[in-house]
Amino acid sequence: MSLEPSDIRRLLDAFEQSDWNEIRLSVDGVEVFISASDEAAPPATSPRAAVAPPATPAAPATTTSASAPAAATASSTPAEIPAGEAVRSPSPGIFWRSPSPGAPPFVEVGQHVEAGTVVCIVEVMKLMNRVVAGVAGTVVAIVVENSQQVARDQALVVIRPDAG
Amino acid sequence: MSLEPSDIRRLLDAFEQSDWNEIRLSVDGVEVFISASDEAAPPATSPRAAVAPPATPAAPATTTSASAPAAATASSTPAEIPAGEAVRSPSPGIFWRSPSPGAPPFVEVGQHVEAGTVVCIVEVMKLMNRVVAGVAGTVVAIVVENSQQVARDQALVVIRPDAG
Amino acid sequence: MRPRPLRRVLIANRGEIAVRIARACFDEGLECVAAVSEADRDSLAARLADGAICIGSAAATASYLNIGAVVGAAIAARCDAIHPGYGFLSERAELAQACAEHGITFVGPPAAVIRRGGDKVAARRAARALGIPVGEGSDAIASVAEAGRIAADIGYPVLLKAAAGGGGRGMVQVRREAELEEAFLRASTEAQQAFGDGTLFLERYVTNARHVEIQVLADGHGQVVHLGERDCSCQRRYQKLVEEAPAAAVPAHLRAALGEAAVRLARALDYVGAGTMEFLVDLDREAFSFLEVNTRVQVEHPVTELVSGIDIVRQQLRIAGGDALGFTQDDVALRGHAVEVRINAEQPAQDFLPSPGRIERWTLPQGEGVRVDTHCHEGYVVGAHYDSMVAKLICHGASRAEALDRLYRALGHVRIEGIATTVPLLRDLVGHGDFRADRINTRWLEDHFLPAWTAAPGRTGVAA
Amino acid sequence: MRPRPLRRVLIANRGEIAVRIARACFDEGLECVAAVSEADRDSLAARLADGAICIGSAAATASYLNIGAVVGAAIAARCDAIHPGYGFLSERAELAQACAEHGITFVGPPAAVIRRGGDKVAARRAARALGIPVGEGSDAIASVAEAGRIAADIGYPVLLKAAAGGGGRGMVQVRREAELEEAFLRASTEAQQAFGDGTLFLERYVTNARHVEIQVLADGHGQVVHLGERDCSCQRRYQKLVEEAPAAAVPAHLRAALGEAAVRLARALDYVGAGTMEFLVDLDREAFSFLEVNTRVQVEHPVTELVSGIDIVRQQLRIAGGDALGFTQDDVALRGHAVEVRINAEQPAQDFLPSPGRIERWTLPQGEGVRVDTHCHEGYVVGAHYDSMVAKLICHGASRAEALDRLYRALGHVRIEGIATTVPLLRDLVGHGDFRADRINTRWLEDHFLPAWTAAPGRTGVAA
Repeated sequence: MSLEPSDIRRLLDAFEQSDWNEIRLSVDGVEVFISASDEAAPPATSPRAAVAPPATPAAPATTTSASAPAAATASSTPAEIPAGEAVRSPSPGIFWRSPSPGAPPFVEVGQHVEAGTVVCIVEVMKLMNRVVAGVAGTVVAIVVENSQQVARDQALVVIRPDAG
Repeated sequence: MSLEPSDIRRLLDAFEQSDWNEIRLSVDGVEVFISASDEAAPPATSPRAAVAPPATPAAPATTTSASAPAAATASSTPAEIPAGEAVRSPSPGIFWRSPSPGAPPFVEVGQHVEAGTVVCIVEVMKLMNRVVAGVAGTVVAIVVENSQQVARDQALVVIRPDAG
Repeated sequence: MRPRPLRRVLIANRGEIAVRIARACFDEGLECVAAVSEADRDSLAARLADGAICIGSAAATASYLNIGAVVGAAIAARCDAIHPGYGFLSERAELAQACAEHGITFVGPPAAVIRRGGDKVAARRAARALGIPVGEGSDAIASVAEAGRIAADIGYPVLLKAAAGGGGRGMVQVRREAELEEAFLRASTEAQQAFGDGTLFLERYVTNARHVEIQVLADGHGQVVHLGERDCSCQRRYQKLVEEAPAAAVPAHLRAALGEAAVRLARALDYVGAGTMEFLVDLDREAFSFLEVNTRVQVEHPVTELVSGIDIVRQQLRIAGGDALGFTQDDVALRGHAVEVRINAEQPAQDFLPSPGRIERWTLPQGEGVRVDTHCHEGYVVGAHYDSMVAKLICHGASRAEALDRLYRALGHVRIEGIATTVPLLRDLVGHGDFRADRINTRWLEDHFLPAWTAAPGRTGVAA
Repeated sequence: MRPRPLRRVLIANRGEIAVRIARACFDEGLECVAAVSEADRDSLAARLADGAICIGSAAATASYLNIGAVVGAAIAARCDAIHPGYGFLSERAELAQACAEHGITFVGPPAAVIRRGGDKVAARRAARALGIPVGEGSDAIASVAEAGRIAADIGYPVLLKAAAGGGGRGMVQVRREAELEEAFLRASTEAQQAFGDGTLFLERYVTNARHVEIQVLADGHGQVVHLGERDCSCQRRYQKLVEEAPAAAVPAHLRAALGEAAVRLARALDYVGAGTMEFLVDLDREAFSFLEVNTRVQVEHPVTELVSGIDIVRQQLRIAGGDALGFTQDDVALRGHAVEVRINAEQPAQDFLPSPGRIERWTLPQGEGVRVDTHCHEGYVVGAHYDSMVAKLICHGASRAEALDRLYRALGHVRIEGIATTVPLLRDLVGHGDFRADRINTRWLEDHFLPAWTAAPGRTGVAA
């Protein structure tokens, strides 16, 4: 199966007539990305589209124009993890910073938490596990990007315990 | 499933009443080897049996008492392959030195062959491919043991071409 | 839009139901294209289909729940129909609506029917108007105070439920008046979070209840038939573990009444396609009450297929293509008994902890009257993104006893390694005396079977 | 030995037939143990069975052909029966004999019947005694001179065949007298090497021939029925590629006569179990002649199962356990048409070069009327020790056209990677006009189809 120019044209026509937000399709290395919104500009009447031709089979083509989802840009991914007590994942799963898409994150760097405060969710097969801080202290790092896969025992959030 | 002592006893009884030659059974690491013949002695009235207890799962138990088949003992497996022209396997398969079990080998070390002389068979999925010498010369090595698996292009027999 | 024969179907789902739809398309002589997330690019459905199109990243919100991506994929891949399977977008009227707007056939009821059926309060109102019992419950409740008045009227225990809900979310049991306020707030919050609508209703809680549902098929030409009922009373946290057809524990006159009620309700809703009417049967009082309509194919549809000989997914495709049903209610003959178990990648002894991972060994039994619906195979990686069901094992027999014997033996021949599964639990369940005798209700699994099973020696700490 | 009900069966075979037997045991409620070589320790049959016992190294002579190891394994594994499948020891009277001596039920005819049936000259003599045509051929031939006299009598071309043979070995076509001496020596040597017996016989060579065989079931209580015929005329070097039921190209009166002849012959041989009587049908003369008896289940048995609805392997187990057939000839109703193709790990464009290796991808179609019999799966290593068949794909339809349409589509949905297979060839074959029109004979594949197919542009050098 392959995507022909006429297929993409029909897709663009349909997109214009709809209230869809974003579509990212790919067939055999041909990737189509259509987004109703531009990072800076307000939603344009004409959708913004990018079509990447097939690359070498070893490296599938991707568009680089994607605007990162809000939650992901908000997360910090430090190259070095500051010292402190790590909150670790109880299972393999998906790391979520907020209780639902669009909701504010459970915690931000710099925020003070108590032992038992929910700092994130690890989702595994539709089971939402709330992960809590083990100690009272200050969040010094959020190690994982929102919506990323994590392994069991992987450090998710680092807390510098209160002096005392 | 497991082999109990009573199972092995029944098997030995049956073996004694039969004209079977050799049985090698194994179930979950328990290996039973019964042979009607002894290497040195003529066929005994009481069969020779060996039972190996289960070893560690990583290394399945084997009896070391097996007498190697005649064809295998006859083959030479030199540590170093002498110089010469290698006859290579045309495909993956099983290496056979003789046209049928019990028959004399096609060639022996020291024997002179012509270009086109059959030196062995490589069996692949019941297809018997006769492998021929590419040059006239003297067989200086038979590199593979009879009935062993070989890869495509693996050297099977080495021939020192006639001078000239 | 006037229906037209289908040619090429987009499978807008994943897992075993995507495989099931690919098979139905093959059987109907239709082409199909699998819409897959990045995690499912190499899935069995993608391989069985005539083509595959990736519709976004592994997170369902970016792919299987993205209406634009699904409809856009159908357009780009030149599909003239979309089969939504179950879960994901299958009961979202917006998808049916978007299909209609873009000239694509939605394999399911029209958007208006999904809206009517999916709104529990509206569906109950429709049922009540037809004289179908809807339980001693209420319409939408405005306040805790109103809930208190109604509960006092019908008597505790009662059940609070989300009007827009399903799958047990937004559903809270209230044993006495003192618990009501806290329960109301909890249910309402859950309903708001899960469905974007906190509206609740309330109903009498039945102690000795069976969950029984009727499979309905309705074509676009006024013909509505039912294919008998399924009993799905073996539930844990409102998730079904075992389903069977027929509901042998329910008296025949009640089953007949359920079938008749389901057909009348489907007619009243102008239903088109395959649908399920769920009922609660009160075994003590020999009475039933309507619960809700599911406007899609169900996970447990195979048990009905095995007893009726009718392929429900193929019927969905034919109805969507404008065909009339080729049979009447009188032609539907149910034969024998069928039981399905859901094999999940979970550790039942560890509170059903999900067990993702690579399947190192995967061998399922083969035999007469043994059906396996699955997307898994050796080397398949069960990921964390989607639900934990890895296979459905369905057995058919001339009698319930024969079907259960077959299922018990079949479960003994399942060899799965690399992930933990619910197989050991299911085998013990299917072999349990209460279950064999059909002496259970919707609380049996959680209140009786599981506590004893979990407490059995050597159970904990062992990855099943 | 008086038959007694089976309890636990040793599967003395490998590959797809071992899986098939495991399934039949499951269906009959019998336990089974897979006898495996070292190469097959982790085979699908071993996994599906209740246990596995290793009977020797990968070389068949040390394991699947070692009678002592097979019977010893049955004794050690507490099996009361041995099913030999096809090939290997299945037609060796010595195995049946050894079973009888050790109190084990052999799933097949008694040793004496195997001997009578397996000796082609004796079987032909028995047929002739019943008035069944055996071809214008000979009994055993003592010399080239005798062969010359007989050949001159019946007219060239003639066929030299091994009395003890099968599978095309020791079989040589002789077009004119000048070729006879060399052909006689070649056939005799081949027969001696392959079967340890160089005895030959001779028969008329039929130009427009179909290979048609009758499936027979005989219980130990005097009941003998046939399940209709199979047409296996699509052969390359006497190896069947495609088989179908019924033999639609053969006139009905001939097919009826074949069935009747097969049953009479089975009775004359005191046959017990499942067996196949092979015939050559001369389409030009509307005549047939008996070829040989196969005293085992055939590779192509599924096509008969699909049209008759009778499970041949389960019937074998029941007959071996002493059951009477539960039906008569009048009860056998054949429905529709079925076609089987053998999927082999071979490169057909490279003279069918075997293609062993690791199966990196393995997806076969699913659908109504589509049956796949296989032992393979993703990650399975197709070794060099055994034959190249990796799967049988069998399709059933209401008519031959429907069955072929289904098979053609199914072949288009096979996805196998890591090894080359005959799938592309089979698809072209099933779609070929001559084959669709059923205008072929036993020479068609080699003389017409293959030369054209192999010469098609882009064919060579491409691992299909």
